[in-house]
Amino acid sequence: MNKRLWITSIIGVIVLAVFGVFFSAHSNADQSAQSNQRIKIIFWHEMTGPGADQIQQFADNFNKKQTKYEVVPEYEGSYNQAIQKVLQTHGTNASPALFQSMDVSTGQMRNANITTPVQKFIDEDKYDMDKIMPAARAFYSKDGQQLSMPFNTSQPTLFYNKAVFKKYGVKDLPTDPSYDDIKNAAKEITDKSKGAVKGVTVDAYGWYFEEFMANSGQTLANMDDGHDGFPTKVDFTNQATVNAMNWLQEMNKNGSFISFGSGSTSASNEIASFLSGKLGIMLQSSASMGQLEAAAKPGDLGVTYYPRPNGQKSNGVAIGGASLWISNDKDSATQRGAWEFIKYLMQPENQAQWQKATGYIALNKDSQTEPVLKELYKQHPEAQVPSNQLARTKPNATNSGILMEGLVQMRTITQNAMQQIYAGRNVNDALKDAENQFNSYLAQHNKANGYSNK
Amino acid sequence: MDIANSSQRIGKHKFKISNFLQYLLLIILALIVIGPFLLGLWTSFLPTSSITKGSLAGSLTFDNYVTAVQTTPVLRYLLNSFIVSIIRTVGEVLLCSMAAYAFVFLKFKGRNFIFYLFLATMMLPFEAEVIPNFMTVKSMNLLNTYSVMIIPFLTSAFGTFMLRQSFLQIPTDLKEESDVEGLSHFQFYWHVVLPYSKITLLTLAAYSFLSSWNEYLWPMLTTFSDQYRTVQAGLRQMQSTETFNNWGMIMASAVIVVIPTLIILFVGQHFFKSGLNDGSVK
Amino acid sequence: MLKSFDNKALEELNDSNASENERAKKGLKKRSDFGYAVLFLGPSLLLLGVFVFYPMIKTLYMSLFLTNNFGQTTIFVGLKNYTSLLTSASFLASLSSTFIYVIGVMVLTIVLGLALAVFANQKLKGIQFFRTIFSSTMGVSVSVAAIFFLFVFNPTTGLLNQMAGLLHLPQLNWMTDPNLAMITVIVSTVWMNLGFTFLVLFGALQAVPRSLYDAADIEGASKSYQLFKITIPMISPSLFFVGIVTLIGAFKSFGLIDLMTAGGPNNATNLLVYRIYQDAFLNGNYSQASTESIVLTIIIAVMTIIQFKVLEKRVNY
Amino acid sequence: MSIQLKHLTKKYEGSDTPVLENVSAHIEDNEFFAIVGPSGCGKSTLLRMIAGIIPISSGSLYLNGEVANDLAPKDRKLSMVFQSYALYPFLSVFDNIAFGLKARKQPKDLIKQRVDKALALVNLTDHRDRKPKDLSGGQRQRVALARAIANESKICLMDEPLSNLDAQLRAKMRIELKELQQKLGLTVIYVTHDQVEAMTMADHVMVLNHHHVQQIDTPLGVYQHPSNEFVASFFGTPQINLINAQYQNGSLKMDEDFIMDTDDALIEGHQYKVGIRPNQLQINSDVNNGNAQVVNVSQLGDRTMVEARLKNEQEVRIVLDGQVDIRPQQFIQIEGANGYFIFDADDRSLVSVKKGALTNA
Repeated sequence: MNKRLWITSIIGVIVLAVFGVFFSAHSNADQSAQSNQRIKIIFWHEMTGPGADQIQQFADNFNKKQTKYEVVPEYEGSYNQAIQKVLQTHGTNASPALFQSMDVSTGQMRNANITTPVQKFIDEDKYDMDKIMPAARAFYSKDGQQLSMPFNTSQPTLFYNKAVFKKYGVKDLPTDPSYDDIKNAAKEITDKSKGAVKGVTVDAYGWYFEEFMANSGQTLANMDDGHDGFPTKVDFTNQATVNAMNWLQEMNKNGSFISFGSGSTSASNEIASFLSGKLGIMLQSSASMGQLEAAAKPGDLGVTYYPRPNGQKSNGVAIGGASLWISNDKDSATQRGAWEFIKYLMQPENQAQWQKATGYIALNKDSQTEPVLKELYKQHPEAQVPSNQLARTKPNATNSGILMEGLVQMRTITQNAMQQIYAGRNVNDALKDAENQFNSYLAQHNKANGYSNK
Repeated sequence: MDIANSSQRIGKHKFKISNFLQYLLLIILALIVIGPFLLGLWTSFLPTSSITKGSLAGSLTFDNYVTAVQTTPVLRYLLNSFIVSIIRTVGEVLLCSMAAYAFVFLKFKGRNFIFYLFLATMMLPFEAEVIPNFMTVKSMNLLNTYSVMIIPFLTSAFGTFMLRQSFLQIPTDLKEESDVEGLSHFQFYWHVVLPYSKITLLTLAAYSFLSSWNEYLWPMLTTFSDQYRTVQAGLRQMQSTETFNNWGMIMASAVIVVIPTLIILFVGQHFFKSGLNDGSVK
Repeated sequence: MLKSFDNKALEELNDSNASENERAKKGLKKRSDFGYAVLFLGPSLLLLGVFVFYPMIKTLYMSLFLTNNFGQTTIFVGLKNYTSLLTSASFLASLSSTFIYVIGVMVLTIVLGLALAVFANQKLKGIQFFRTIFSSTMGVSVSVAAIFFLFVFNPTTGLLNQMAGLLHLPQLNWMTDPNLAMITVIVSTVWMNLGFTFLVLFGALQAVPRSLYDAADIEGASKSYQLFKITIPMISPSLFFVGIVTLIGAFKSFGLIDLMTAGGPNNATNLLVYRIYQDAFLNGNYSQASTESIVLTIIIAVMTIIQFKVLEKRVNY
Repeated sequence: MSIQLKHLTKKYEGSDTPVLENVSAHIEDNEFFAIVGPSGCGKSTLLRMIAGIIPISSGSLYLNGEVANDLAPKDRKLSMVFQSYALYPFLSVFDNIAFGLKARKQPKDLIKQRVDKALALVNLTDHRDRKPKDLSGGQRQRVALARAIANESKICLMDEPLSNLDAQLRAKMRIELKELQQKLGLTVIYVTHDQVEAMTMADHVMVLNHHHVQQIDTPLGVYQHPSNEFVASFFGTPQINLINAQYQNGSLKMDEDFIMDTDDALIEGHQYKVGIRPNQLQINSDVNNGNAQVVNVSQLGDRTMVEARLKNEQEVRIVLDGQVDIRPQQFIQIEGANGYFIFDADDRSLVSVKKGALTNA
C-alpha cells in the first residue's frame, strides 16, 4: 500500500515537473503560432551539425520575413532512411510538403511520381534558372524539365594535412593528383613518421566507388548510367574500377593506408584523426570543408581535386549532395509555400552563407560576389577548390550521376566490397561478387516494379 | 550461497579481512555495473571541449543541461514518452485483465481455442510484423501521432497470460459466493478480481511502462516530427545529428532521460523481483 | 481485506431488486456467458487480430511475391524468395553473426547475472545498496545505453582507449574492427540485460531454503560444490527462464545495433532484425524483408515452444 | 566424543540483548542430550553454534576436549538432521544420502556401501531412486536421518526432527531414533520444544528459556526437582497447577477454604506459588459444599481430568485414575496433595520440595 503511494506520488511529481518546465519554456512559441493562421510547410531534411543549424536559421528568418507560411524543418535521419520515409508516408498526414532527397535517389523519386516538378513553379514565376550552376541543375532535370531544385551540392574532394606534410618534408600534392602522387606521398609520410602517422584513408563509401568510375570516364550501369532508360546491369569489374581498387589495396598492403570502416561514425573518427595530425590524406565530401576549416590552423588544410588514374586526364566527378522536392500530396497553397521557401534558399546571400557554414557549394552564380564568400576565400583560398572542380567539369553521361533505382542497396554492396578489399581479398573476386549480387537484385527489382526498356 | 556465513566462522580477526575483500568485490562489481552510467553522468557535467580532447578532467558545470533543455526538444521527448507510456500501461492492464477474466471466469464455446490463439501470439515477434503493421497504421492515417504508438500495444498475450495465472489463484468459493449474491461479472471483476490480484497488476503495470518507455523500433518508424517523438527515437535523432559536436550535451540529455525510469525501477524493485519470478516461472 | 470489497459490492446490490437476484441465480444453472465474453475479450481479440495475426499472414503472403517500391505485391514467385535468401552468402553470414551474438549474449548474461545474484545474496551491512545498483540497468533504455557505450568504446575519446593509452596498451578500433564491433555490441547488450537477469535470479536465490546450505556445510561440501550442486539445480527454472528470455530478446535485438554499429563494419553486426529493417525501410525490398521476417518468426516460435514445454515441466524436479 | 560448552554466548551485531547467554554444559560420549524450551528461547541457535553454522560470540566450545570455536562445520565431524529435513528436491533418495560423501570425494564403492547401509537402517532400501516429493513425511524424515547416518560421524545434531510428523508417527519414530542412537553409539544433541520427546528419549535435558539455561538434569530430575516455576510448568501433562498462596501462620493459604499446612520455614505474609501436579491432588467428590466447583470434566479413558475453580477464581486441574463420576457445577473438596513444590512468587525459584507428604487442607 505504502509502496504504491510512493510510486504514484513520484510519477506524479515527475510528470508535473516535466509538464511545468516544458510548457513554461514553450508557451510563447505556441501562442504566436496559434495567433496567426499560417500555412505549415513541413520540411524534411537530412542535414546534421552545422547544416542542420543553418537550415533552422534559414527557416526562422523566412518565417520572420513573411506571415503567410511557417516552415518547420524536421531532421529525418540519413539520406537512405529519408527516401523510404518519403515514399512510405506519401498521401498521409505525416508526409512533408517539402523534402530533401539525395543525388542518387533522383531516378527513384522521378519514377515514384510523388512530387510536383519544380519546373511548374519556375514557369509560373518565370524564375531565372540561369543563375543556378548548370552542372548542378542538370543532375536533377530530365528532358528539359527541372524535377527538383539542387540545394546542397558537394564534390568529392581530397584533403591533406599540410602541417604533417611539412613536418616530414613531403612535397605538397598537385591540385589534380594522380593515384601515384597520392600513393607516393602516403608512403613517404608513413615511412618518415615510422608509422606514427598514417598516410591515407579512403572511407569505404559507395559514393567514392562511383566517383572513381566517373573520374575515369567509365559507366557503371548500362543504358549510359541510366540516362537512356532503365539500367538492367552494372559493371564493377571493368579495368577502371579494378585499377582504383588495386591502388587502394596496394597502399593498404604497404602499410600507408588506414581503414576507419564505413558509415557516419567512421567519417567522424577519420576527421578527428586527420585533425589531430595522425592522418595525412583523406577523401571527404567538400561538405566537410566548414567543419575542417573551423578546426584546422589557417594554411594547414590542403585541398585538391578528386584523384585521377595514372596517366589519364580526369573526366570530372559527379556532384554529390541532395536536392529539394515538392510533394504532390499537399494542396496548392502549401506547394506554393514550399516553392517560396526554395526560392528564398536559393537567394545569392543565402547560398553564400550556406557555403560558408557547411562547405556545400553555393549554387547561385551571384553568390560568388557576396561579401561572405569573398571574405571566406580571402581567409581560406582552398575553399574555392571544390567550386573550381565543379566548374571545369564538362557534363557527360559518366559524370552526371547514375539514374538507377536501388542505389542504396548498391552502396551497401560496394561498400562491403571495398572493406573486403581493404582486408586483403582478391580485388577481382570481391568486385565480381558485388556485381553479381547487385545484378540479381536489379533484375528482381525491375521485374517487381514492372520496369522494362521497350 | 551464503559466503558471509562461511567467513564469519573463521575467527574474528580473519573475519574482518575477508569481509573487506567481499566489500571490495562487491564494489568492483557495482562499478562495472554502473560504470557506463557514472561515466555518462560525469561527462554530462564536463565542457564538451575537454571531452573531445579525451580528458575526463575539467571544471564541472550545469551548462550541458541548460543547453540540452534550451536547444533540444529533450523535454518534449520526455513528455511524449510519458503520455504514450502511461496510456499504454493503463490500457494494457485494463484490456489484459479483462481478457484474463474471460479465460478464467467466463464459460463459453471456444474458450480454449481462443486461449491457445492468445498463447500463439507470444511466438510471433512484433519485429517480424513491422512491415504490414506500418502499412496498416498508414492506411488508418495514424502515422506521426500518439495513437500510432499506443493502439497496437493496448493488449498483450504476455500480460493476459500473467494475469490469468494470477486470477487462477482466486479461490473458486469467491466466485460461487458472488454468484449466489448475484454479482454481475463486471461487479465481480471490478470489486473482487482486480483488488485480489493487485500485486500482479502492479507488476504488469511497471513492466508495461518500462517496455513502453524502452520501445525503440516502432516509434522510430512511425514518428516523423519532434512533436511526437518519444525519448528513444528522440535520442537517436539527437545522437545522429550531434555526435561529434556536443558529447556533453548528449550525455546530459541521456541522463535526463534515464532518471524517470531509474526512479520507477528503484521504487518498484521489490515486487518486480517477486512478480517476475511468480509470473514467469510458476 | 476481501470482506470490505464484498461489502461494497453488497451495498450496491442492496439497491437492486429481487428479480435481478432471481436472474442471477438462474444464471448459475445455465451459464451462457457468450455476451460477456465478447465484451471482455473483444477489444483484445480485435487488437491482436489487426496487429498480430493479420500482419503475420500478410508477411507470409508478401514473402511469396516480389514487391515494388511502395511495398505492393506484384509478381508471385512461390518459394523463390526463400531459396534465394537461404543460398545468399550475405544472409547466411547475417544469420551466423546473429547466432554468435545471441549465444554470446545469453551465456555472458547468465554467468554475470548469476554472479551478481550470488554475491548480492549475502548478509552484509549495506547489501541492499548493492542490490539496488545491480538491478539498475533494467531502468536504462536502449538509446541511453547506446550513448554511454558509444562513449566507452569511442576510438579517440573513449574510456577504454584512454585507459589503454595511459597504460601503454594498444588502442583498439572497437567500433571498426568487425570482430571487436561484435564484442562491443555483445558487451553492451549484456550490460543492458544484467538488471533484469539479476532481479530474477536473485529472487530465485532467496527462495532457496537456507537449511540446504547448512546441511551441505556440515557435510563438508565446499562453496563451489554448493554453487554447482545445490544453487544451480535449485534455481534452474529461473535460470532457464532468463536464458530463454535473453535468447529470444537477443534474436530481436535492434536498438543497440542501430545506434552503435548500424550493422557494420562490413556487415559484421548485421543481425536479423536489423537486416529486416534495412531491407524494408532503407532498401525498400519488402518481399525480401518479409521472407527474413518469416525466418525470424520460425526461430522465435521454436524458442517459445521450447520455453513453454520445459517450463511446463518446471525443469529440474 | 564428548562435547563441552563453556559460557557460550551469542549476540548479533547491533543488538543489545544476547540470543543466548552463558550456556555451559557437558555432554558425555554416547549420550542423548535434549535441549528443550519454548520457541524463541535460543535452542536452535545453540545447536547451530555447535554445528558451526553460526559463529560463537563468546565462550568456548570443546569437541572431544579440543576448542572448536573456529572450526569449519565440515571439520567438526558431526552430522545434522534439520526440522525441514533439508533434502535436495532434485536428487533421488540415494543421491541425497550420498551428497556429503560425494562432496568429500569418497570413493564410489565406499559411498554405495555406506548409503546402502544407511538405507537399510531406516528401511528405505526400496525407495532409493525416488525423489523427495514422491515420499511421505515420515519417509522424508528417514532420508534425512539416513543422510546423517551415512556420514558416520559420532555426533549427530537434531533440530526438531519429528515436529513435522503426525502424533502417531512421532511416537513410533521416538522409539526408532532412540534405538538407532544406541545401536550406532551416537552422541545426540536433540533440540525440541516437545517435553515428551525430551522426557522419553534423553539421558540429560537442558531446559532453556529467555536465552538462559534454566536447568540441566536427567528427565526425572527436571520432573522431580524443577529448579524453578518455568521448568515445573514445562514438564508434565497435564500442566502442573501453580496456585497463588500466602504463607500465614505455618500454612499456605491458597483460598479461604484451601489451606495447606507446611513445616517449611517460610516468610510470614509472603506470596508463594504452590506447584501441584494434577495427579498428586486428592479430592473428595462426595461433599455438599466443597472448596472448589467443577467447571469441566474430560474422560480420558483410563483417567479422568477435572477442572475446578476455587472460590477465589483460581483454576485447578486434577487427574484421577479410572473413570470417576463427577459432573460440572458439582462441588468437590480438595483435600491435599501427595507432593508439591513451593516457588517464590517473586523470583519464581524453587523454595522447597515436598514429597509424599500427605497434607491436610
